[in-house]
This record gives sequence, C-alpha cells and structure tokens, in this order.
Amino acid sequence: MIPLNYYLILSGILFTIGIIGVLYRRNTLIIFMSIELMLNSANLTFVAFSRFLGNLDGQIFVFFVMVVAAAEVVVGLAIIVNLYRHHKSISADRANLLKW
Amino acid sequence: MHETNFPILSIIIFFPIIGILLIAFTERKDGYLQKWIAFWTTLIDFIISLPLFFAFKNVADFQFVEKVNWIPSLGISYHVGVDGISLLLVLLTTFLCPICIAACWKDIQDKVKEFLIAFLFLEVSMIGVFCALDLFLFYIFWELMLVPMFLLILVWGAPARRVYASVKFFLYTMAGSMMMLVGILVLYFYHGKVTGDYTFDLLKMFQLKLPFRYEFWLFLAFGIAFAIKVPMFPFHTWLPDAHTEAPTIGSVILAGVLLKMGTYGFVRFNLSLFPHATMYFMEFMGILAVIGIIYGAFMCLVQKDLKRLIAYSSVSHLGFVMLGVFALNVQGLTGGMIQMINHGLSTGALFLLVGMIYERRHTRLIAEFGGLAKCLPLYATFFMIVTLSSIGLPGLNGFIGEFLIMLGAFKAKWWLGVLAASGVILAAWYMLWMYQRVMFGKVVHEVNLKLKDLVAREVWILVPLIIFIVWIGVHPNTFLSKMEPSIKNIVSKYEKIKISEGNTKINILKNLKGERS
Amino acid sequence: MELFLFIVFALICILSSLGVVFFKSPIRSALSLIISFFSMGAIYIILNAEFVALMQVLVYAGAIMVLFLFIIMLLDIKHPIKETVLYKNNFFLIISLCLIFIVIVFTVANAAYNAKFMKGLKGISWMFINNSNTKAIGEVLFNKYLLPFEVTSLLLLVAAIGIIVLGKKKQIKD
Amino acid sequence: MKYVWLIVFFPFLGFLINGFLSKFFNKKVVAFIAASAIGLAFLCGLVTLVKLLAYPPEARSIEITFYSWIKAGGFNIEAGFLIDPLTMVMVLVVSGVSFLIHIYAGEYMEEDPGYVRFFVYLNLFVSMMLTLVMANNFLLMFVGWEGVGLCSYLLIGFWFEKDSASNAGKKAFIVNRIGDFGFLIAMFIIATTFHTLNFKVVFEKAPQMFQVGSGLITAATLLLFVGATGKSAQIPLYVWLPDAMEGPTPVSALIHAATMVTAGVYMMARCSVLYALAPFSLGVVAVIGCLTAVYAASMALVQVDMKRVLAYSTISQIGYMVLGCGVGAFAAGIFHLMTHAFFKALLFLCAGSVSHALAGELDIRKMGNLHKKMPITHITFLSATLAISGIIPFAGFFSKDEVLFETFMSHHNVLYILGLIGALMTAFYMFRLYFIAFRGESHVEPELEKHIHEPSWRMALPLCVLGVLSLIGGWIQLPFFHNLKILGGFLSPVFHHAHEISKMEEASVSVWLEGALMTLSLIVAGLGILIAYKFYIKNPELPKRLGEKFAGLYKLLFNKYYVDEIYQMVVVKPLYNLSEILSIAVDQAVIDGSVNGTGRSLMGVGGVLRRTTTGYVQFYGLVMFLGAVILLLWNLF
Repeated sequence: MIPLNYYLILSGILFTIGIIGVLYRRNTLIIFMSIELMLNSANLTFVAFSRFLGNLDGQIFVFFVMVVAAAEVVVGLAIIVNLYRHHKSISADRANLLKW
Repeated sequence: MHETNFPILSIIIFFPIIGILLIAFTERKDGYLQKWIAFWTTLIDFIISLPLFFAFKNVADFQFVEKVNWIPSLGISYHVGVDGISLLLVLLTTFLCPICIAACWKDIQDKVKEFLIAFLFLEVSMIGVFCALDLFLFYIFWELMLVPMFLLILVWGAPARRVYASVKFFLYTMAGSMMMLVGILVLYFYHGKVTGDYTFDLLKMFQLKLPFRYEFWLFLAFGIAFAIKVPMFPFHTWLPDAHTEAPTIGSVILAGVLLKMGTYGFVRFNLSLFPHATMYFMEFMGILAVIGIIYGAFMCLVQKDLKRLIAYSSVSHLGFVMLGVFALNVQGLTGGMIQMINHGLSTGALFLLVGMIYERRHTRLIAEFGGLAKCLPLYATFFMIVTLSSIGLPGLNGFIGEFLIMLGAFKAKWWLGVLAASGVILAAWYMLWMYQRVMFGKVVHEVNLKLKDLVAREVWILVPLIIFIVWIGVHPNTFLSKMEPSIKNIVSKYEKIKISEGNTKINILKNLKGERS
Repeated sequence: MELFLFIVFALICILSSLGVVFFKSPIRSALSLIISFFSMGAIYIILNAEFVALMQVLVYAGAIMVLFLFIIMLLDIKHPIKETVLYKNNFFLIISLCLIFIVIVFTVANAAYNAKFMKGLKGISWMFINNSNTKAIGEVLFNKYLLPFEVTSLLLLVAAIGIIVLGKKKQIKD
Repeated sequence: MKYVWLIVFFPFLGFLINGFLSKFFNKKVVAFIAASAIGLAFLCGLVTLVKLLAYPPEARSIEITFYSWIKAGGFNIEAGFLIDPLTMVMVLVVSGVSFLIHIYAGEYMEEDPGYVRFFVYLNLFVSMMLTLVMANNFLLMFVGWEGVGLCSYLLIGFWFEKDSASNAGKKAFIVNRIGDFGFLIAMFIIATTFHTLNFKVVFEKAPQMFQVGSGLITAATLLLFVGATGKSAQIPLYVWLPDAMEGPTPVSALIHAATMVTAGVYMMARCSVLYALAPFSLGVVAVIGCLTAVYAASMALVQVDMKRVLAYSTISQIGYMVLGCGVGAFAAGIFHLMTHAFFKALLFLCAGSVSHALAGELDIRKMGNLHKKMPITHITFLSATLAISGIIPFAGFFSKDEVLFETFMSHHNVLYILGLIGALMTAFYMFRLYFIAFRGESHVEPELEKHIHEPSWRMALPLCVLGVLSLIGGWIQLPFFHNLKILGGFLSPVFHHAHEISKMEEASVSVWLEGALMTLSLIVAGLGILIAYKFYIKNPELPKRLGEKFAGLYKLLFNKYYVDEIYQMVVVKPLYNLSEILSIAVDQAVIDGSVNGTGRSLMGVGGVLRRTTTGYVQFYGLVMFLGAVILLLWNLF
C-alpha cells in the first residue's frame, strides 16, 4: 500500500514545476498550461487525502476545482485572443500598461 | 446639576443649520439675499444666547444641561451643558459671528452660497465644542470645526499660498487631535475597567482617580492637541500662514474663537482631569508660555505683512493666557479666562480693520501704507482704540486680563511674572511702531490720498466691539462674577493637593516611582 | 506491484510536466500536458477513485486541451516568442524559491506520514454503494453539496457570457 | 464731599462733547467748552478744599469708593477717590495751571487744522491726571498713570505728518512703558504681600508687618522709583523729554512742565510711609535726584533751541524735587513742585509767544533785543527767570532753598554742595537764555523784524497771572516764621506718619544757621547771573573763545553726552537684530523647516515605494510566491 506522503511529494513536485512555468515562461499560453498543472497537483492532493481519510468530500471537491479550471481557461484564452488581436503577440511583457 | 426641560443649548448650537437650509434653497446668483439670511440667523442665534447669560446662576456646576442617550451600548450620550468657563466663550462666538457676516458683505463675491454654508456650519461646531460634556461628542465637534475652516482658507483665501497654508493648518491640528483621540480612548477604557460602566461622560471622568503614570501621559496626549491649537511656542508656525492666507472673516473667526479652543481645552480637560500631572508640568508650561510671549513679540518686530504681525501678536497674547491658566491660582485663571474674551474682541477688531484697508488697497504690506490718519481720520481713531486695547492700556479690556495674569503668575513663580511684564513693553513697541508706520508720517503713496473713509456698515461692525472693549475695561465684574465659582472649584482642587501632599517635584517623582514598584 | 505502477506513472507525469514548461513551441508543450493528464488519471485509478479519473481524462484532456490546441491553431504563432535571455527574468530567483518550496513539501509530507492519517487506512468499502463509485459520489454530491453544485452551474454561465463579450469583434463605434 | 468725582468728570465731559459733537461748533465754542470744563474742575477743587479745611487736621483724609472694579478670588479692588491735603494741592495746581494754558492755547492753536483734536486730547489728559492724583489705590493710579502717558503720546505726535514728532511720541510712550514695568512689578509685590492695593490699608499694615529697612519694602519702593524715573524723566529714563518738545508749545507747558512730569514726585510723596520704611531706597532717590539736577543743568548750558533749554531745566528742577523727597522732606518737594509748575509753565508760554511772534522760530541765536517790541512777554519772562534761579522775593528762591536747607539738615553734605552747583548752573543758563533772547543785539532776520508783535490778550493774560503767581507763590512757605508755614502745616498730617517712622527730629534750628544758608544760596544765584551777564552782554565773543578752548567738552555737552545714540546702540538695535535673527533662524529654519521637512520626507518614502509597480504580471506573481514561501517558513520553524 503506497503511503500518503508519496502522493504529497508528487503533487508538490508538480506544483513547483507549474510555478516555474508560470513565473519563467514569457508565452501566455504556456503560463496557462502551467496553471492547469498546478490545479491538477491540487486535485491529486485532494484525492489522496480523501482516500486516506475515508470520506468522499475530497473527490467531490475535485469536481468543483475542475469547474473552476474550465471557466478560468476559457476566459483566459478569450483574453489571450484579445491580447493577440491588439498586440500581434502573446508575450506577457506586452501587457504592462499598469506600469507606473 | 439639574436637568432643564427646555433645550436652550441645543437650539443655540443647531440654530444655524436652519440658516444653512434656507440658503441651500436660494439660487446661486442672488448673493445678497443669502447674506441677509445668514446675517439674520447668526443675529437671532446671538439673541437666543443672551438669556443664557442672564439666567446663568453664579454657581460652580454645569447649567442648562441636556443629556440624551445616543449610542447606549458604547456609553455615548448627547450630553451638553455650560458652566462659568464655557458660558462666556459661547457668547463670544455667537457675538462675533453676525459681525463677521456683516464684514463679508463686499469682501466675498464669488461662491457666496458655499461660503455662508461653510461659515454657519463652522459656527455650529464651534458652539458645540464649548458646550459638549461628552468626550466623544467633544471630539466630533472638534473635528467638524476643522473642515469648514480648512475650506474657508483653501477656497476663499489669498491665491498666493492658500493651498499650502490650509493643508498645513489642517494636518497640524489633525495630528494633534489624533493624540487626543488616543487619550480619550485610554480614559474610556480605564474608566470602564475601574468602575465597570464604559462611558464617555465627562462628569463621571471628573470623579475618576488616575494613577500618576496615566495622568502623566494623558496630560501630554491632550496637551499636545491643545498646545497646537493654542498655538504654544514650538507649534505656532501654522498660525501666521493660516492668517495671511485666510479671508478677513476667516482670520477673525480663527483668531477670535478657534484659538480659544486650545486654552479652553487646557482648562476643561488638563487642569480638571489630571491635577497631579498639571502640578508637575506647571513650571514647564509656564516657561513655554513666557517664551511664547517674548518670542511672539520679537517676531512682530520684523514682520513686513500687517496680518502676519497681528497673527504673531496673538501668539504673544495667548502666551499670556496660557501663563494665566498655568499660574494655578484664582487670579491667574480669572485673568486667563477674561484675556481669552479680550483677545477675541481686540484681535478680531484688528483683523476687521486690516480687512477694511485690504478691501480698499488690496495689499497688506506695511510699507505700502503711510500717513493714513490724514485721509482716513475715523479709521485711524478706531485703529488707535483697538491698538491700545491690545497693548493693554489700563481702562481698556486688555489691561484687566494682563494685570490679573501677571499678578497670578507673580504669586505662583515671581520670575514668571517679571518676564511676562517685560512682554508688556515689547507689545507697546511693536504695536505703536506698526501704528506709526501705517498711520503717521507723510503720505508716500498718492493712491492712499484717494481712499474713502469708513462706510456706515463698517462703523456699525466696529462699534459693538468697541463698546465691549470699554465695558470690560471699566466694569469687568459683570463677566468676572459669572466665571468666579467654576474657577474657584478648579483651583480648590489644587489647594487640596498642595496641602495634602505638600506637593513638590520630589515627592511627585516619588509617587511616580511608588506606582511603578 | 502497485508501488511499481505508481512510480512509473509518477515519472511519466513529472517528465511530461517538465516538458510542458521547457518545450519551445506551444504545440509540443500542449501535447506533453495531455500526457501528464493521462498519467494523473492512472494515479487516480491506483487510488481507487475511478469516477474522478474518468472525469479527469474527460474534462481536462478532452475539453480543456482541445480548447488549447484550438487557440494555438487559431493564433497560428509562426515563430516561437524569442525567449529573453535566460537570466534576464530573474530565473535564478525562481529556481531558488522552488528549491525552498520543495524542502517545505518534503517536511510537510513526512510530518503527514507519521501523523494520525495513517490510522485512517480502513478498507475502501465506503467508496462504493453496491460496488459503484459513481453512485456513492452522486449520492454525496446531491445531498450534502447541492448548493455548491448549483453555484458552479452559475459560474459556468457567467464564464460563457464573459467569453462571448470578449470574443466579439470590435464594431466601429457609431 | 460726595461730589468729588465731578472734578474728574468735568474734563472727561469736555473730552466727550468736543470729541463727538465737535462738528456742530466753531473754534470759539470748542475752546470755550474745553477751558470751562477745566475751570469748573478748578472750582470744585476749591470747594472741596474749603470743605476739607472744615475737618480737624488729623481727620483730613476722606476716602469715597464707587464700585468694585476687579474682583478675583481674595483680591478685590474698589474704584474710588482719596481726598487729603496732598491731593488737594496737586488738584489745585494741575487744574489751575491747565485752566490758564487752555485759555492760552485757544489763541495759540488758532490756525492749526487739528484744533478740535488738540482740545479733545488736552481735556482727556487733564481728566487722566486728576484720576492719577485722586486715586485711592495703586491700580486706579496706574490707570491715570498710563492714561497720562497715552495723552502725552498723542499730543507729542500731534503734528503726525512730521516723522520726528511721531518718533518722539513713540519714544515717550515706550520709555514711559519701561518705567511702568517697574511700577507694575512693585504693584505685584504689594498685592501679594498685603493682598490689597488700597493706599489706606497698605500704609497702615506696612509699619506693623515690616520693620525699617526690610528687603521686600526696599524692593517695592525701588521699583516704584523706577516707575517715577520713567514718568518724571530722571537719569536713566529721561531721554524722551527733550524730544517731547516736538509737540505744540502749550502741550510742553502743560504736560512737560507743570503736571505729568510731577506725577512721579507725587507718587513718591503718596508712598512716603513705604519710603520711610526703606532708608536705602531714600538714599538712592536722593542721589539720583541730585545727579539728574546737575547732569541736566550741564546739558542745558549749551543748548541753542529755547524749548530744549527749558526741557533740560525742567529735568534738573524735578531732580531737585526728587532730591527733596529723597532726604525725607516730602513737603519741601511738593512745595518746589508747586512753584516750579508756575514759573516753568510761564517760561514755556513765553517761549510760545516768542515763537508765535517769530513765526515758529525757536533758535535763540536768531533772536535778540525783543524786550522793546514785546514788553509783557519780556517782563513775565524776566520774573520767571528770576524765580527759577532763586532770587529773594520770587517763589523759586523759597522752594529751592527749602529743599537745599532740608538736604543740609539731613547731613547729606555732598548732595548739598552738588545742589548748590546745580543752582549756579541754573541761574547761569536761564540768564544766558534771557540775555541772548531779549537783550543784546538782534539777530532776527530782517523780514521777521517787523512781524514781531505783542500777543493778543488771550495769550497775555495767562502770562501775567503766572507771572504774579511765580512772584507770590513762595510766600506761603516763609523760612523764618515757622508758624507761618501754611503749606508745610497743611501737608504735615499726610507726612507725619512717615516722619514718625523715620524719626525725623524737628530739630530746633537756630535762626542764624537758616539765615546763613539762605544768603549762601542767594550769593550763588547772583554769581550765576553775573557770569551770564559778563559772557553775553559785556563781550559776546568770550563764549565763542571758551567754546574753542574746551571744544571736546562743548561738543560732548551739545550732543547730550551722546546718550540717545548709546541707548539706540545698546538697547534698540540689538533687540531689533535679535528679533531679525530669531525670525529667520528659529522661525523659518528650525520650526517651519521641521514641519515642512516631515512633509517632504513622507513624499520621499512614497517615491521609493512607487518603483515597485513594474507592470509585469510575473513580477507580481513572483512577489506573491516569495511572500507565501516566507509565511510557510515562518510557520514551520
């Protein structure tokens, strides 16, 4: 039987890779994918704990996370489309209008 | 302390709001109708406040008290009352306001509606401050008073540095009142912890026995807020700026009433609530006051601008008042209180006079004037009477206040009295030198020749002030008797302390350490 | 045996997610993301959460990645964005922070390992009603979590409206 | 006796009527109202005097109080009047002399535009002076004291177009104020020790509470004397009197000769009990009085402006009165005060009529043998000069001799000799003035020559009355016949209290000693006149040669020992520079600087924080992640 902390370590690694993706890459699409990755690692932790705690709430929660992820991706991509339309490029550096 | 059913005080406080409503409904263009409304509201407010003076029994405790629960859960109540100390200040306010409105007839032409609303609102908060007996209510009125004054200077001030002056004034006083808010809250919680009922009521605070450590820091907290308002020596730099930039009426009210908030605060809060700390700080505050007197006088000697000179002279006069207050004996305190009224009258009149010459010549630089006595004889006589009253010529009001203050200071610490008396010489020097540069000598600028003398309206503004200046000078007892009992019961607190503990600095420190161990 | 399977899929998942981050062109990273979703599904199976695994594959790999590929196709990004120089956007700072984060994760995981969770390792009968995981999940979902369920539908509605507004071409203002 | 307040009220009424209703009257009416107000006051004074004489000598001190003026705690001041022989002398002298001067001024100020304003101030002055004299407590006296200072400020600076006049006015007021500073502190000492300022109470309690020479009383009396020097222009604070000559001549006659300057002497006489308790301060008073007498006389020797000479002679004569008080002979001081009021006012009025005749010219070098064209002025001027230099039949002789006699009797021999030298100088400079102005060849410009005319009756009458007074004024205090000392007897109840304390023994003085002293002072006066005669009539060029020989001394005296310049340099300039430095260094730099400084520093901090918003999303993400990691670390360890 695989102990719980293997799963936690796995999700931790996935989460870190996601963060690297978000902070390092310039391409907005890649950023979105890494966000998906981070959300998945969170799901993994949920399922692992629900498995070891013995109640289904964790798995239910995974659905809600999925819903949010879906909504987020959809809106994000729409924004990227607009970004592309405006800047002809989807590099994250373009959007710095908020710079002081 | 008896509950009166007829809420005369609340009427006096909130009557100007009726004026505000009336003005709000008039259109923008007919300025003079608005001015008449404002004038009549303030005048009626003054007439209502007269019975307050006559029905006031010469007794030490608060009268015309009204108490209504406002926020019972926090122990905040709308608690208003007047005693010997605040009665005359309320009357001074209601007396000065109609005069100010009359004075601004020609002066304020643009945005008259907002001006009058701000002014009436200022009057409400001023009278409120003097009557509030609930710390919370006092703080609200204290802050409310700042806003209209800030607007007065900001919008209608002299375009040169009005933004700087108004912001400086606002922030300076606001910083001070932050300290006071902390003080009020400490008092509130301490009173709750000790007696169980959490309340802001001032009268209950009077009975509260504070350990010296509390008293020490609370005195400083309240003291800083009031010292900035007074303005005591190190905190006075906002006053000259505020005065030079404020419109005439603004500086009349600022000098006439707003500065008295500080001294009133010292008497009402610091002296009554923290007796031990006051004994401890007495000498320090006395020295500060004397520095204020002499330093203010020196500043006046070198000022080029008439209004700045009068502003610094009021720093000097209020130094006298503070000296009287911290002499901690009946003569000093009575002198301090009556000097507050005198300062309101004489400096208010001085600012009105400067305003009138400003209306004609649009300049306040002393160098611009010269030999006005020839072309404006009536103006010169009024100016002379008011200058003499502010110098403290016996027979006029200034002398009564200054004599009693110096006597009280002399009884408390002899060298304080002597130093303060030197202030009298300096006062004569700078005022007469100013008067000579403005009034006497040959007419250097031809434009001065064509100036018109005082109009009937302006004369009728100054006449009531002159009447009171002479009345207080010749027969001050009408006013002194009113404030006598309340001053006695404050001072009796100090006599008890002096006798009971033989209070010298050393054993104050001893019980300071005693508390800590 | 189970452990072996877990390690295999875990490795696939980590490699693919590394690929997502470090591939130059977005298409390759999208495909590697799909692989990682599949491996995640497998891990869920190991955890006996079939319905969640199924959902994972369906929703993530199926719907969201399709969207991504669609967008990549739509925007026909010819040249990959020239990456700014490696160390320009404080790469080392990110790496150092991630290392610290890994350390934290390990400590937390070990703490969890010897915590009381291990005792919760009862059988997995609670997951099945007459041996169907979906029924168990449906029973809990529609009793205990009914309100959140409705709210999520609302969320999706809002997202849909948002997209339509964003997606419209800019008419020339009248 | 109840109507005593009328004395003060009539001049005040004159002040009010002329002040407010003057638009409806012409000049004649205004002058009439002003003069009649003072006349009525004089009459009331006489009536009160008669009533006072009805009382037995010891009971001659009546106090009438009107209302409680200031009541603060235990300290209560009743405003009221005190009537006793000293007050009556002063009231009669003040109102009498001012009545004559009002008549004189009616004519003198005829063509002056500020005619009404002049009489308004003059009436206010007289009412203030009378309040000062009749007050029953220190505070009311202080009201009169400052009121008189105010009126002198207004009247000196009457022609305010002239900068020198308004400067002189301001200087007078401020120097008086410095004196009043001393008076104020003395009042505080008295108030704190006796808990009241009422004369009667203070003078009864003082001997019981303090024995002779107690520190507190000495301090109080010395400070009172500082006030007196301010008002009566003694050594340290006399600088304002010579400049006060800027005012119109009747003003100089009334204020700076007869009434105001004597206020200090009156105050010392009033507080004779306190002074008796402090022999040290009496000594100081005597020394200062004598020094002033000699010092001012020395300066008067070389002055060229007629009114300046008279101003210095006033200072020196008051020096004699102060000397009289200093040696404890208050009655002698008051007697000299009375006679001085007569002949000094007369001298000023003659100066006025001379300047009237010479169209405002006062420089004696431009005058000469006016005696033929102006007989009345000449005779009255001569009588006054004789009186002031102390020649036998005239008033000055008796009063000055009385002062010198008392100084000798109280063994102040050094002061006696100085007094004699002073008398010599007085005689010399007065007759120098007389010879240059009225005798000798005329240096008057030709076109002014024919313009010289005798003043009209309204100016001449006061001159004559004063002339007669300065002749017979002295006879009420004849030296030899003790029982005939009317004034001395009249004043004795007031001062006997003081004499008891200082145990002045009424030594039986041998007639020979008194005679010898009298002849000695006569000889000294005669000598002065002879020297003046020799200098200015016999060989006029002698003074010029003497002038060159002692050029240094001459210049020193001429420029008034450079005292004004010293004061300006030592006191006025440094104070002004100090305030200049203070205002720039402390006010702007330190306090304002610190306030604005806090403002600017807050703006600075804001500027720094502004840099953090770079606009890059990933930067914010990184910062958030950094925060999360830190929090985790914080919680774990």
